[in-house]
Amino acid sequence: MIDISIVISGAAGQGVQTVEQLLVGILKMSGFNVFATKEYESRVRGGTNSTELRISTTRVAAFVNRIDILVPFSKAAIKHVKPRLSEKTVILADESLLGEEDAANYSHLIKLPLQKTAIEVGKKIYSNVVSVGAITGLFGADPEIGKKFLRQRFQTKGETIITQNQEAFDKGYVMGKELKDQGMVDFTIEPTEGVESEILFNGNQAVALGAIAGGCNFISAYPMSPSTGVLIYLAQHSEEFEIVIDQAEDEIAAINKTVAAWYAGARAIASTSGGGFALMGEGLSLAGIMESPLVIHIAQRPGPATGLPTRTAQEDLNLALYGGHGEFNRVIFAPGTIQQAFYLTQKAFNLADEFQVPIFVLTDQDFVDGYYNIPSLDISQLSNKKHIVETADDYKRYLLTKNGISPRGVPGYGEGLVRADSDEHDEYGHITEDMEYLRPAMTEKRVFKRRKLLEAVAESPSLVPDAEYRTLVLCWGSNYHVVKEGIAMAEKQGVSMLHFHQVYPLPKIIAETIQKAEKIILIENNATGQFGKVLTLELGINIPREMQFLRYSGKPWSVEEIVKIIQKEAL
Amino acid sequence: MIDISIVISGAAGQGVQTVEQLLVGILKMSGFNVFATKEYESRVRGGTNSTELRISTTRVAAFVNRIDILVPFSKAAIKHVKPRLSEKTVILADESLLGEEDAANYSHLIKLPLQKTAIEVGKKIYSNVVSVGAITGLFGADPEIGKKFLRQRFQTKGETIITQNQEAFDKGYVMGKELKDQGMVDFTIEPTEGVESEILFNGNQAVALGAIAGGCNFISAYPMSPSTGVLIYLAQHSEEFEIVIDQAEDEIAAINKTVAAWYAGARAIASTSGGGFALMGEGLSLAGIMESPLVIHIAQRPGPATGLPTRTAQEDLNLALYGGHGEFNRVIFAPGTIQQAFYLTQKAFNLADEFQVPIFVLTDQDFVDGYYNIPSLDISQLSNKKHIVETADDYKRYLLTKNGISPRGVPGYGEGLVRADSDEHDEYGHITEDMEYLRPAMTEKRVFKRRKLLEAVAESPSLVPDAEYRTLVLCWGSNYHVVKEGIAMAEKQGVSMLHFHQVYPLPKIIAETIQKAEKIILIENNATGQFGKVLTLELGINIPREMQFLRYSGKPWSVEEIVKIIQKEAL
Amino acid sequence: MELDFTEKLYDMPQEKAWCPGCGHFTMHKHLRAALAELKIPPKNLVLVSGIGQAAKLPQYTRGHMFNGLHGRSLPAAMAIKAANPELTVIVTSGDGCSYGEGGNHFLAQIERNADIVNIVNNNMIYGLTKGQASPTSLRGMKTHVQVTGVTNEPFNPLAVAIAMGATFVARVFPGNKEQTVSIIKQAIQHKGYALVDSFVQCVSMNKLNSFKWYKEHTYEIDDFHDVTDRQAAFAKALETGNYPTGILYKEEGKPVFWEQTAAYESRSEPLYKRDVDWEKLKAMIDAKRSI
Amino acid sequence: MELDFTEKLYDMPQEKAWCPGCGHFTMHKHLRAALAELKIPPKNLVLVSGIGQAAKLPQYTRGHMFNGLHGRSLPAAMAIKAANPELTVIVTSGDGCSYGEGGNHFLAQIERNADIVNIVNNNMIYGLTKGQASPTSLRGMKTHVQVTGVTNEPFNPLAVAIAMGATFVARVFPGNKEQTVSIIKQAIQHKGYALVDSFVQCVSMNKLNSFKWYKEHTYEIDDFHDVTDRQAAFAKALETGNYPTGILYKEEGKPVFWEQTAAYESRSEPLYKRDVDWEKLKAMIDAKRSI
Ligand SMILES: Cc1ncc(C[n+]2csc(CCOP(=O)(O)OP(=O)(O)O)c2C)c(N)n1
Ligand SMILES: Cc1ncc(C[n+]2csc(CCOP(=O)(O)OP(=O)(O)O)c2C)c(N)n1
Ligand code: SF4
Ligand code: SF4
Ligand SMILES: [Mg+2]
Ligand SMILES: [Mg+2]
Repeated sequence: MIDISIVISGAAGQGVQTVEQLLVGILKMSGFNVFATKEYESRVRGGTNSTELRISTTRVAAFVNRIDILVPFSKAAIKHVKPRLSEKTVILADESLLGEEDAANYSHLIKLPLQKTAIEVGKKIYSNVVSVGAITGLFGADPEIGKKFLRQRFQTKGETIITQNQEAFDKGYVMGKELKDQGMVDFTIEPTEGVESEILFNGNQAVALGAIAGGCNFISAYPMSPSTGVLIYLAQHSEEFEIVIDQAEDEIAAINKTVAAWYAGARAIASTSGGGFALMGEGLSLAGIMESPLVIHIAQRPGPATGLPTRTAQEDLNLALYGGHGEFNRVIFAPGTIQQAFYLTQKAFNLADEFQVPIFVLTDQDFVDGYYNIPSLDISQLSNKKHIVETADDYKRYLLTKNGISPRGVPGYGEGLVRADSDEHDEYGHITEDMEYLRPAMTEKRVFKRRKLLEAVAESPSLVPDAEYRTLVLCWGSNYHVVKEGIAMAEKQGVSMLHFHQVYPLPKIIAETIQKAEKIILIENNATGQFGKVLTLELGINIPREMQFLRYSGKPWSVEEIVKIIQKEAL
Repeated sequence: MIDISIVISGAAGQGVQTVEQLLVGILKMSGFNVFATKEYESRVRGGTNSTELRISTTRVAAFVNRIDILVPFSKAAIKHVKPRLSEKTVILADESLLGEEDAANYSHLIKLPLQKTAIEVGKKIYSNVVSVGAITGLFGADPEIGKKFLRQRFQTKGETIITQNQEAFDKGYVMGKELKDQGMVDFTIEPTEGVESEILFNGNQAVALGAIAGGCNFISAYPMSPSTGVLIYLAQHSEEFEIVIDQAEDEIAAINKTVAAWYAGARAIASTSGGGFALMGEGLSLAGIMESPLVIHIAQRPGPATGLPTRTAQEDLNLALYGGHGEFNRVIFAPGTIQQAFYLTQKAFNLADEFQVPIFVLTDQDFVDGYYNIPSLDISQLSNKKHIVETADDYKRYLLTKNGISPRGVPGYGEGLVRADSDEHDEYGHITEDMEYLRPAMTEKRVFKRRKLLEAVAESPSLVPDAEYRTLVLCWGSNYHVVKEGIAMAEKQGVSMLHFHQVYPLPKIIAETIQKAEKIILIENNATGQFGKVLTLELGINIPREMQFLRYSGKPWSVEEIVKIIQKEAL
Repeated sequence: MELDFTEKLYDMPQEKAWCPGCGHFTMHKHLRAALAELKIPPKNLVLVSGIGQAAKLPQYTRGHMFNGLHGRSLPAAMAIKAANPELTVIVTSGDGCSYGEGGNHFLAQIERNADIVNIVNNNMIYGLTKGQASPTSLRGMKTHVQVTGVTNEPFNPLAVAIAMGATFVARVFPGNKEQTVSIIKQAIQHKGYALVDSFVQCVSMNKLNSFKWYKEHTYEIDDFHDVTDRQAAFAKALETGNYPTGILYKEEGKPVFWEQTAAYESRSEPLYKRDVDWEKLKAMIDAKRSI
Repeated sequence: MELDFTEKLYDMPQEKAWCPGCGHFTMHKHLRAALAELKIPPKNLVLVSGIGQAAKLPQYTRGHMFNGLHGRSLPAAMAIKAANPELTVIVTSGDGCSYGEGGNHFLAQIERNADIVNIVNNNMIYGLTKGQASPTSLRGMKTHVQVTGVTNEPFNPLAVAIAMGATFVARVFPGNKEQTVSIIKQAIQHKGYALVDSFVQCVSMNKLNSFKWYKEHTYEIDDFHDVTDRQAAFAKALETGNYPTGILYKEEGKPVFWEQTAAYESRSEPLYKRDVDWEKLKAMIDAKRSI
């Protein structure tokens, strides 16, 4: 396996993102597996951000600490990633950035006339494209792909801009090719058959796309990093898919609008981050008593309060689990792959519709901003089943049935009246004070009967690589790829990962799978082991504190860190 | 022990509450132990409510299902409590209420000319006072005490009203006395020395009083049953105790104002119910990252959403425990007695101040509306320690110290600047993106170091009646008296109660106390055993589902129900 | 089934949990009269409310019901209308619910020109929670919380609605049946957001603002008032000694929220009848192959 | 220690995380100039904000700081002033924070006449979250969320504040330094709630409302405007093609929140200096013996 990590770093506004997007596009279309993940500050200009691109002969989708090629856009950028540099790291920088002393500090320093070339071509701003060309050259990819891509991207900007970009790219390409040909650097990597026609979506897009596939036609959301991408993506496709977009006045409005939209027959989603969700508790509880379907996407970030708005964490599982007052059921998905994000979100709409409970899709910054090529999203097997009934004259919204599901009508479909109530109610939905019969019966329906149904359809975790293990590494959500790759890299026998893409409720039978292991390791991205507590309460599994590897710095786990844990702890 | 339960029942607006207050006052001042608890609908007029009064030779403070004397104000009232009536129940009603058929249905039916007498005295409205007189007469208490009390109560209404009330009382008294003297009823009960000079506060008042004792000088709250009593009580004493009263525009404002008031040096409390608290999550989290002291009173009621607004439940422990996004510490008190409500609330302010974390006082409708005589609230040992430091020029609000407490300054006291931040911050309180050092250090301070300190000062539960037991009944909050009395009444050997007035964090050592029992029974007022889960996570105690007695009807447990459980389950 | 459009049609059989003499009874009657006159079938009607005494009104009215959270009736109503514009959506809630807890939603739904009727039974008190000041309570009124009297400036819903650019702003006094019913009807017929603030008495908790007080402190706006003149409307809204009743401001033709969304660009059927366009979705996914 | 009251005194050393050319820089400078001219010691000054680009301003200003939650700056500021009226409390936040998420608090703190200065850096966009419409965004402006253009009626903060009875309502354009500094000073000196809506450019996210645009679409209110005439102020507030800058409305002498609370009836010292009156408490408990 050949696997090269390229890090581009610079201030916000310097074009790190443009370079990332161009490179990812060009390299994917050149047949290389690509993965991109970024880290950035909560500001629009300045500071220092970075993007990691991995180019590989196999599929990779996790953050590695190692940097093979660094493309810094500022002196600060080099300092920013300094702890990650090794003797092997090739630093590819504009000549203006590097002083005499740097040559002594870094072994593989390559100064290129990026800016000078850009100015020659037309404008200083093209230096980003020069560097894109240089990297493409380093890999010996077909320059025509790059030029085609640039044409496509700058299509609307006019012919001069297009050709100047292409020229800048070409000049960079020559520099890169030369470095390669001269043996200054050696990143020989063969393209993989088929990759060039694969697709790329990031986590937010996969959730949004899953929502569209789930029939979503209504979103009310208040912007909040890192969740805003879902709102944006749905807005941008709202005309194609006929979606009501409401940028809500606040998160309380958003959740109430979402519940009410379901009431009136829409398929609606609320999308926010932890702080926004902390305002939605009462509305969530409303869905609980109204027995309303509801889909909520929470893109987690480190708290408390504003915390680190653009960083990553898995700190809001507890809140998703226990948010809202009173008692009612819910389901929590936590996708670990782009495919899971898509399919689970699509499923969320149908599950919500069928069981009339809130379904959460819990992601985080690391997950929503990351992307990599996947073969496709196969929608041929998907369908949406609406569980709406045509109401008869004497319709009872909260009919007490044996299995605990009251057939759901919507206003205007049928002869009945649909009366939804936030008070405790009778079967018609009318306010009641009956504590002898109705209150217990409605509670049993909402709490016990639903729980049984939901447990029965709970998704099983993924056991990877296989069913023979002595050490089992438990994780959930965004840690899928990093743990999987960490296990593979650690090259220890008998280590498997059990990854939960549904974190609540859990199928009871999983306890056996876990207990079969001689040693259990838990990996989470929070300080208190929130999922570990779910395992204790749901399955009776207790993981000692020393075997809980908890990170709460705002950064994702790196493959190297997981490798280290496994090498040290696995049997 | 002689113990008589009187139930007064009627529509809202018919004066049930007046009768209750008059009787409680007169009977307490006559030297009888009294306890009053009420249940009422969410409306201002009509419906059917009831109050239970217990008059006893020993202290009692729990709801009994049994009714010894029923005073119905309407036909519906009799129907309302019908399941609680026995052959022994004496029904004392106005003659107009009872038909021929009733005599056949109820054995001890006493018709009195309450209304007729009232009209003779002056107005129909006096019939309530006639019935108060009658009951006073039944117990053979000194009528002068009643008349004195009426004078006091109607002081501002003018002499005519006072004397007419007294006359009505007298006439009723004669009726009651006659019934007693004729042997029609026999409720002979001796007064207890000293009771007449004891004091009476309900749960809300005890919390409010505790707040005042804790130096509370700021409340921002939005009205919500059953918590509004705290706001009202503080408002009514705001001039005496110089308290800023802010009826907030909503609960979000309330919590933000409370946090900000602490920031500026006030001692502030937020008081609400579950639904209001569900809106406070983000504000709670703000206190978490700001390391702000905070006192929150939640008077629980059944949810989800609006649920049963005037009923009781213990459903919001989870939300108090996990509310707010991100990770930080908190303490949850759940008083079981009026004294605990007072002392714990007072303590809450000092604990909050010292440890700079949110402190919850968790009550419920059953608790806040109930009251009974207690000897006193001894404030002679109380004091308030302010942990505010005078700031120096280079003051750092978030100084990283060994024990994890950063000395807290307030604006205007000292030379330093007090910079409180909802973003992750450095020691000065300035926004940071440092994930290497500051973020982990601040998290460790907020999560681990605080937790250790708080565990060390955690309140131990009460073991009642004694330390020798085979069966241990676990409960928390408002179930103190009912479980205690249930155990006493069950007359089984080797049964004790372990009542938690602090439900989080728990002192680890308590696990031993619990494990010493051969059998453990859990009593809660919710459907999912929320405190049971705290016991599992905090102490590793697992109580099988069959030994969890969970009630979720909106009604409090009765002594009889507890007796039954103990008789059936205790070893 | 042929419906007999009478006020009774809209009445529900349950006992009403209001105090005898409560102003909510009267408004309930007038609303039903207006619905009857407009012959709105209950199955096309959604009543939305929050929590409070006024908010119980949908419980007692025949139609669909969304009895949501305290303060959150407006976002719910807006969403219901956007999910199914064929429905007539009427919010009936209290002053505390609408202008207190729900203040931000009041602003935001006016900004959207949400196509709903917003009837606020304004009794200048929190009724259900037993008598605390509401945002519209008058300065100086004493309650068990406002022990030395209300100190806040009373919220002026009409002035704010006019400042916000609301397209239908009216006040009614239900003691004036004819005007009240007529205005409710016009509000329902109005396309866009319509505010009807209604002066109702709370006989149990507000001894100051009684039926008599409202009667003595209101007058009917005369025909000379130009309802399209925003400045004049604002002047009327500021009259507070003697409060004008009637339509203060009205603007026709301003686009409403739902019709400006992508969902109704090319077709009008309600959302519950729709499913995803799988072809388009497939095309969108495949388009990503060449990027 | 003698302080040298210059604009620099109020500047903090940290790097400012704003884009070059951002309007928040200018307002920051003008605010500091106003503070310097009024010689307000940093230790008497509390800067309160929510979250957003504008809300970073207190981070960069010497004084006490309460950098709270998005949308919640006003309740925090009101409480700080009520806990210690000796402090000068200034809120500096953005249009989204103040009029979007925080709309209800905007209404409620005006009702209270909270004794604070409310500076809103109104760039008609959500800056920090990268360019969604804010309540003040103009109709038709396209963003990545408002893909076919903003359809909401823009929120008119001045008109609403005047309708609410706010006691100091002003707009500034920081390109006009003299007027801006003067108005900030007057706002600080005003007893009661003072709104200063400030037209600042967001160079990165709002290409429509540039510095140039604001310059071309504003004019200074002349001396003939009577700032005590609410009706005239409202008319000015409704001018939106060409926006007036200056003080639109001002009312002196209306009591403020904190001075009407029981805490300051008989003494003025801040709450942190106080403890419970144990004698009174004992008396209150004992009084219960005879009931
Ligand atoms: C979030 C929340 N806060 C508080 C309450 C308690 N509450 C119920 S009704 C009400 C006030 C009702 O006043 P208003 O809206 O004026 O209606 P009215 O009863 O006067 O008709 C309040 C505060 C609640 N149900 N939910
Ligand atoms: C509860 C909550 N919702 C959303 C956000 C995300 N958020 C941060 S700043 C911001 C908008 C800021 O816009 P504005 O107040 O106009 O300030 P600007 O950045 O334009 O100066 C939003 C939506 C948040 N921090 N908290
Ligand atoms: S309390 Fe007031 S608002 Fe409520 S029902 Fe009674 S009169 Fe009506
Ligand atoms: S994004 Fe706009 S508001 Fe934010 S710093 Fe840049 S220019 Fe200023
Ligand atoms: Mg009201
Ligand atoms: Mg802005």
